[in-house]
Amino acid sequence: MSNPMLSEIRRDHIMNLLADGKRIDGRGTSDLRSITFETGLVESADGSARVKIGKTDVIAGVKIVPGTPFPDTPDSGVLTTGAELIPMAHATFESGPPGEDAIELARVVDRGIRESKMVDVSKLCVTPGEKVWMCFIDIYAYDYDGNLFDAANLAAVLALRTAVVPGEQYGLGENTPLPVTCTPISVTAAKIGNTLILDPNFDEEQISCSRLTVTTDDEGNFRAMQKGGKGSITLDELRQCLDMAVEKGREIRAIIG
Amino acid sequence: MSNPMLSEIRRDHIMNLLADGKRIDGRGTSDLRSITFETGLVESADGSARVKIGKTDVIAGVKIVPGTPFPDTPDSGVLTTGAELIPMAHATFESGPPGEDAIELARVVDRGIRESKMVDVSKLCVTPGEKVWMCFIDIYAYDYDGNLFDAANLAAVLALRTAVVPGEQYGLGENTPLPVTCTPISVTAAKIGNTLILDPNFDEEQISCSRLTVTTDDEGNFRAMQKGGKGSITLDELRQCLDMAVEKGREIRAIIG
Amino acid sequence: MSNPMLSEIRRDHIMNLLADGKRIDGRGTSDLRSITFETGLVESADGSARVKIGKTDVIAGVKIVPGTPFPDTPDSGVLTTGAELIPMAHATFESGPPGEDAIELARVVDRGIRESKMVDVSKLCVTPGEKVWMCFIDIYAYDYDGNLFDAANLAAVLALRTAVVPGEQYGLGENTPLPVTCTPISVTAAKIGNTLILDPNFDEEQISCSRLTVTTDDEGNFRAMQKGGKGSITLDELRQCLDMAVEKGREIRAIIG
Amino acid sequence: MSGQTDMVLVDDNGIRIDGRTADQHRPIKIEAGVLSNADGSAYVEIGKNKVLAAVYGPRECHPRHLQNPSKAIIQCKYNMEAFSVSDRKRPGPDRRSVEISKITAEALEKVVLTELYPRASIDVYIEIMQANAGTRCAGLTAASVALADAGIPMRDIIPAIAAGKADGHVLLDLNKEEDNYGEADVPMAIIPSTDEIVLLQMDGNMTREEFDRAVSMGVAACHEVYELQKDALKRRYTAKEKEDDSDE
Amino acid sequence: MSGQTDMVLVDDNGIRIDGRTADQHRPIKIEAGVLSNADGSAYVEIGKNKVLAAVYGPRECHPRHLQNPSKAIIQCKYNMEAFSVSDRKRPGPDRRSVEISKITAEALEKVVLTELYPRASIDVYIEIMQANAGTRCAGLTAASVALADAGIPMRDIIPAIAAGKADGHVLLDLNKEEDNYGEADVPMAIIPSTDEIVLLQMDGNMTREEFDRAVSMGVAACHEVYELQKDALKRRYTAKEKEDDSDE
Amino acid sequence: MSGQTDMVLVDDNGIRIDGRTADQHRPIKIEAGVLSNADGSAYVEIGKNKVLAAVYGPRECHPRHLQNPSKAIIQCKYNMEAFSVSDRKRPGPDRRSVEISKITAEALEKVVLTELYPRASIDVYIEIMQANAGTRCAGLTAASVALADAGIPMRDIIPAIAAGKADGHVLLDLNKEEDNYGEADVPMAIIPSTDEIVLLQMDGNMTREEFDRAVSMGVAACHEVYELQKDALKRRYTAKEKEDDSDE
Repeated sequence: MSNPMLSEIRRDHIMNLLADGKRIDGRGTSDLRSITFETGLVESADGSARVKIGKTDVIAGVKIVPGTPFPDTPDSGVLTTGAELIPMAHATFESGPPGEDAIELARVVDRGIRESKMVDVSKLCVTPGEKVWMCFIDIYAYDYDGNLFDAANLAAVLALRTAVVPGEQYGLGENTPLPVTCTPISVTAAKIGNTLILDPNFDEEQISCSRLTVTTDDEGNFRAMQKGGKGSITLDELRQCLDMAVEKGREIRAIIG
Repeated sequence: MSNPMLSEIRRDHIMNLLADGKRIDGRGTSDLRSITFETGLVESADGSARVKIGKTDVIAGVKIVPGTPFPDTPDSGVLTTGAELIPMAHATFESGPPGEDAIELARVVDRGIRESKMVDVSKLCVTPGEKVWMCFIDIYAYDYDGNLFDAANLAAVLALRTAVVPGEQYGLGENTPLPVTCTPISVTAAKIGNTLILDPNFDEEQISCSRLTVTTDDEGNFRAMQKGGKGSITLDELRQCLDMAVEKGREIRAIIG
Repeated sequence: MSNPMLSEIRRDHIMNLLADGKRIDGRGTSDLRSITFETGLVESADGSARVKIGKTDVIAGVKIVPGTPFPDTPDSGVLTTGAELIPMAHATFESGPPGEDAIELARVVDRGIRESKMVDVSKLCVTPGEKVWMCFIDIYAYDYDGNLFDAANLAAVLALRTAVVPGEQYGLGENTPLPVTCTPISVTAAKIGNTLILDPNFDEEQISCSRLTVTTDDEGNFRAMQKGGKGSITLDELRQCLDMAVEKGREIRAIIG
Repeated sequence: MSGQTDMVLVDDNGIRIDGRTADQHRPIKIEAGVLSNADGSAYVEIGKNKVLAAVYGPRECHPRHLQNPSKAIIQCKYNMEAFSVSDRKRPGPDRRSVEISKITAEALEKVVLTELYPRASIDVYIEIMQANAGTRCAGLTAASVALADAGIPMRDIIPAIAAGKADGHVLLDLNKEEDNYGEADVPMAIIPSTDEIVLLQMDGNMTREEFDRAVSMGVAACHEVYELQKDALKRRYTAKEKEDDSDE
Repeated sequence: MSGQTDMVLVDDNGIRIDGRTADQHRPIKIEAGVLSNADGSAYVEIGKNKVLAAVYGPRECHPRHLQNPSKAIIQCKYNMEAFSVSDRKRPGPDRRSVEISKITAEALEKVVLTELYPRASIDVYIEIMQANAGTRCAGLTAASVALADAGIPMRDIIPAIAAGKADGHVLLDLNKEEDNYGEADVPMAIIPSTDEIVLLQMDGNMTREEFDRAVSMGVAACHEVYELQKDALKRRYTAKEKEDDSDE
Repeated sequence: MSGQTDMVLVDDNGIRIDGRTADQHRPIKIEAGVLSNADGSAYVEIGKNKVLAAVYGPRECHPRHLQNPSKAIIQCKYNMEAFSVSDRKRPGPDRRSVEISKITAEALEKVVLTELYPRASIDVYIEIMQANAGTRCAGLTAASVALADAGIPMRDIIPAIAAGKADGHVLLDLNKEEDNYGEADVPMAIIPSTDEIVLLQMDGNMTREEFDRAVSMGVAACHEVYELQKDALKRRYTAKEKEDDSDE
C-alpha cells in the first residue's frame, strides 16, 4: 500500500482478472471465502464466538448484566453493540477510541440484530421499570483481510445464539439461554469498476468504489442495509445484491447450522 | 485575514476613519447595527430565539427538563448555559468541544441571566430536595460578524422570555410560562487605538485591543461585566462604557418590547 | 538537557565520580538528601503535607467525603490516589490528563498505602452497603529534582497520618482522626552503570537504566515494590535494594517521628 | 422501528395521520444562500425538520495527513442541536451523528469534481435545528444545494428522501409517528441524471416486493426534491444578479 | 452572589465578620522565588487563599501553530487543586478555570514586553492550594511577581484585588462568607503607573454609585498590593545577592 | 490482596485448590505465528488466561516527536477486552492498563536490539481475551514470542511468571482465588541467560525470607516458561519451512 506504483500494478491486475470474471484468489465473483468459527471459547463471557472468513479474524463476546431500563421501554432489556478496529488487526488501524469506520461497523451489526428482533428483549425484564438485563456485544478485529461487516455480524450472532443469561451470578434465578428468535445474516457486496463481487478481501476493498451490506432474516426478508463507499450503485446492481444476499444468507445459515 | 498586507491596509483604513469619528460601515462610534429577531421558531425547544445583529446570526434554544437539585439549593431550579462557536459560523472556527472563546461567551451570558435573577429559580421546584426543573440554554452561532456577546445574550434572553415549562410532557401539571422577572441586556464596547466603539463588527474586533461587556437590568443597575482582550481601558473609558450600557440597554429593551 | 553535548559531558562526569563511589552533590551512594516536611498547611483539606527531598517538592492533600461503597466491599471505606506532574514542576512536564509516569507514580504510592493496610478502611463505614467514607489522596509535584516516588509516598503518608474524618461537616457525628495503623515508607534506588544509588536526583535519574522502589511497613516487611526503567537488575542488586529499603525506611521513620 | 402500536397510522382510505397519501412527501421548503460567511449555504424544511447546511472550501486541508495529492477530500459534520429533539441532546458528536456524517460525505463524493482541487478540503456542516424523522435526508438535500451555492463544480445535485413502511403500507417520507411506530425506514439519495444510488440504508422488516416498491417511490420523490433544489438555486442566482445590478 | 441571608455580614459599626472595616483587605503575604526549576515563581496568601505561581519562558512555543511571528504569546493555566475547596474538586480544567486562565493571560499581555521574543511562549502556571474567595486576583498578583522574578522585561507589575458588596455595603476584598451571601463581586487588576484597568469582571447587583465606589476602593487597594509585590521582589533580590556573594 | 478469607487455599498436604503443589505453575500453552497481518504474533494460555500478542515493526514512529535518533522505541498497548473479566470492563485504557503497558515495554527494552533501528517504532499489542490472575505475565511472555516471530533481533527471549503467598504459603503462579484471597503477589520477568530481572512488582505482605523464596521459585519457573517459548518458536519455524517447501 505504501508503494503507489506497486498498488497501481496490483489494481490493474485485479481489474484485468475481473474483466474475465476471475478474482486474485481464484474465486468467482459471487464465491465466499471459507468460513470457520468457534463458540464458547471465552468462559468469562456469557457468550462468545470467533469467526474467520478467509484470513479476516473477528471475535465477539457477550456480557449480560442487570441494569436500569430506558424510561420509554420499562419492560425491555437493553442491547448495545460496540466494535473496535484494534491496531493488532492491521498496520493501518490506530489506537484510541473507535473512529468512524469502527462506529459504522458496530452500528450496521447492531441494526441487523436489533431490527430482526433476534434477541427477544421482552423476555429480559426482571422488574418492570427497575431492573432488566443489559446485553453488551463487544467485537474486536484480530486480523483484517476485508469484509469485516459479515465477519463481525456472524461473530455477534453466533455469540448471542450461544449466550446464557447469568441469573445465578446475580442472585436472579437460574442461568437460562438468551432468548433468541432468528439468525440475521449479512452479505456484503463490493463494486469494482462495473463488476459486483461478494465477500471482498482487503485488496479488493481498497480499489472498490461502493459497498452494499444486506442483512436478511430466516425468511429471507430484509432487516438492514447499508451502502458505503464513495461511489454509486445502479438500481440493477441493487437488485443483484438483494438476490445474492438472500441466496448466500441461506448458504451461510446452512454452514453455521 | 490570510493576506497580511491586505489586513494591514484594512487596519489603517479603519483607524483613519475612526480618527474622524467614522466607521467602515458608515455608523457613528456609538451606533448599533440593526437588530432583528424571531422567537418560537424551534418547536422542539421549550423556548427559542434567533437574533441577527448586522450579519451576526445566533440561535438560542431552551430545554426544560425535570432533574435533581443541587444539595445546597434543594428548593431551586437549575440554570445551565452552553455556547458553541460551530465552524459553520466562520472559517476560523473549528469543530470540537467548546474552546476558551466559546466558554467565556457562555459564562458571560450565563452571568447576566443568573445575577439579574431573570429566571425565578425558586418557582422551578417540583419536590424540594428531589425534583426541580433544569433549564438548559444552548446557544449556537450561525454567522459571526463581531459582537457575539450581545447577540448571544439577546438570543438567550428572548428564548427564556418565550419559554414554557413543559409540565404536561412529564406528567407534572400544566404547561406554564417560565417565570421571568426582568430583561438583562448586555452592551459591548471595543477599544481601537484610543477610540471606543459600540457593537464592533468582525473587522473592528480584529484590530481592537480591549472589549468591555456590561449587562444591565431593567432599572439600569449593573448585573455583570467582563473586560476582554489584551489591552487596557482607562477609568474614564470605563465610565463612558457604563453610560452607554445604560443608554443602549434602554434602546434595545425598546426594540424587543 | 537540550544540549546533547553538555548532557554527554555531564553523564561522563557523573559516571567517573560514581566509579570512585562519589556523587555530584557530594553524597555517598546510599545517602539520602535532607528531608523536610510541613503538615496541616492546607486547611481546606482534611489532611495535607508538603515534603521536600532536596529540591524535589511535593504536596499531598486528603479529602474525605461520604459516598457509596463498592458492591463487593459494602462495609469498607474507599481509598483513591491520584498524582499530577504539573508543568510548574519541570520544563519537561506537560499540561493535560496524567500520563503514564504520573499514573505509575500514583499507583505505586497507592499500592504501598493499600497493601500495608495503613488506613483502616473497615472503620470508615457509616451505613453498611449504603454509605462509607471515601478517602481521596491527591498529589501534586511543585518542583522535580528526582525521586518523586519517595517524596510522593512520604507526602501522602504524612497527609493521611494527620487527616481528620470530617463527621461534623456532613452531619455524621464528631470529627475523628483518620484511623491509621502503620507508616509505609518507600525507598527508591537507581542503577547507573553497575552502581546502585539511593534517592537519585534529576541528573542521576536521567542516566540511570533501572529503578527499584521498595515499600516497607513498621516491621520492615515488604508491602509493595516496583521495578522501573529500561534496564535490568541482578538478583544480587535486588538483595542490596531490599537491605537498604529496610534500613533507610527505619531512618525515615525516625525523621518523621 | 418498533413495529408495535395500536395506533392507526394509515386509515381505510389509505390516508396517513397527517393527511398524506402513501406516495406524498411532506411540504418541502428550500432556500439557498442563507448565510454570509460560508462559501455556500442552504436551509431546508421537510415537514417539521429544520436544517441548515454550510460549505467552506475548497480550502487548505487540516489536519495535513488527511490531504489527498490527487483530489479534494469532502469532510462532513452532521450535528443535532441540543434543543432539536424531544429530550435535550447532550452537545458533541455521538455514534449516530458520526455515522451520518460519514455516509453523507460519501454520498457527495460521486458528484463533486474533487479531482479539480488536489490536497484541498471541502467542508460541509449540517446543523439540525429541529428534528422530526428524516434529518439525514434533509441534511444531504441541503448540503447539495449549499455546495452548488458555493460554486463548487458538480456533475449533478443530489436529492435525498426516505421511503418506509408503517401499518403494513409502503409509505414515502415517514413522519415521526410513522418512524417511531412503523415497520421499516429506507433513506436514500440518488444522482437524478442516472438514477444511481449514492446513499441507501434500510432498517426494519420488508419483503423483497415491499422493498422494491419503496425504492421506486423514493427514486420518484427524489426527482421532485431535485426540482425544488434547482428552483431554490435559480431564485438564489436571480437574487444575486439583482444585488450585482444594484451595486453598479 | 445569592444576596440572600439572615447572616449579619457588617455590624452597626461597619465592622465585618473578620474584624475588618469596609476598605481593608485581608492580611497579604507575598514571597518571590519559591521554586527551583521554574524560571520565576511566587507564593501569595490573601487571607486564607494560598496560591503558587510559576513562570517558564520565554521558550519555544508548542504547539507551533500558536506561534506569533512578531511577539511572544502568554499562555496561562489556572488550576484549583483537588483539596483546595470545601467539596473535593475533580482534577482537570473546568469551564471556570478556562475562563480565569484566559483573562489572566490577557491581563498580563499589556505589561509584558512580548515584542522582544517573537515566536516564543511565556508560560504561566497558577496553582490554587487553598481557596477562600479571591483566588483569581491572588493568582494574577502572584503571576506578576513570578514574571518579574523570571527576569522577563515588563512595563510594570500588575496587582489585583476584588471589591464587592455585602449587606448593602460596598466592601473591599470579600471573604468567603461575604462572597457566598453578598450582593456583588468586582475582581479587578490595574497597571499602577497609569491606573489603567487590565482585568475587570463584575457579577451581582450594583447601582452606578456603588460600582464607582467599588472601583475607587479597588484601585486604591491595588496600589497597596503593588507595594507588597515590590517588597517581595526586593527581598528576593537581596537574598539572591547574598547567595551570589557566598558563592564567591 | 485481601489476605482475609475463611477459604482453605492450601490443604494439610500442601495441595492447592486446583490440585497443584506450591511450586507448580498452571498448564501453559504457547503458540507462535497465529495472525496474518502482524509481523509477529503469539497466543498464550496460562491456566484460564487467554492472551494474544502481536508485533508490528520496526516501522516509522508516530507521533514523530517520540522518535529517538539513536534507536528504536518500543511502544506497548495492553488491553483487556470487555468480556475478559467477571464484570464487563468498559472499553478503553484505564490506569491499570497504562501502568502494565509501560512496565511491559520497559521489560522488553533490555533484550531487543533497538540500536539497529534508529528513529523506528516497534509496536507491541497485547489483548487479554480471558483474565484469571496473571495476565501481565502471560502478556509479556506472549509479547516476547511475538517479537521473535517477527524476526526482530533480540539478545534473549523473556519469560514471565508470578509468585506469591496465600494461606501463609509461598506459592507459584497464583490462580484467581489465591490472588483474590491471598496475601501477596510478585509478578516478575527475567533474562534467562543471566537471571537478570527486567520486570518486578510486589504487593501484599511478605517477610524477607518469604520474598526471597518467592523470587527463587519465580526465577526457576521462568526457565520452564522459557523452554515452552522456545518450543513454540521451533514448531513455528518448522511449520514455516514446510510452507516454504510446499510453495516450491
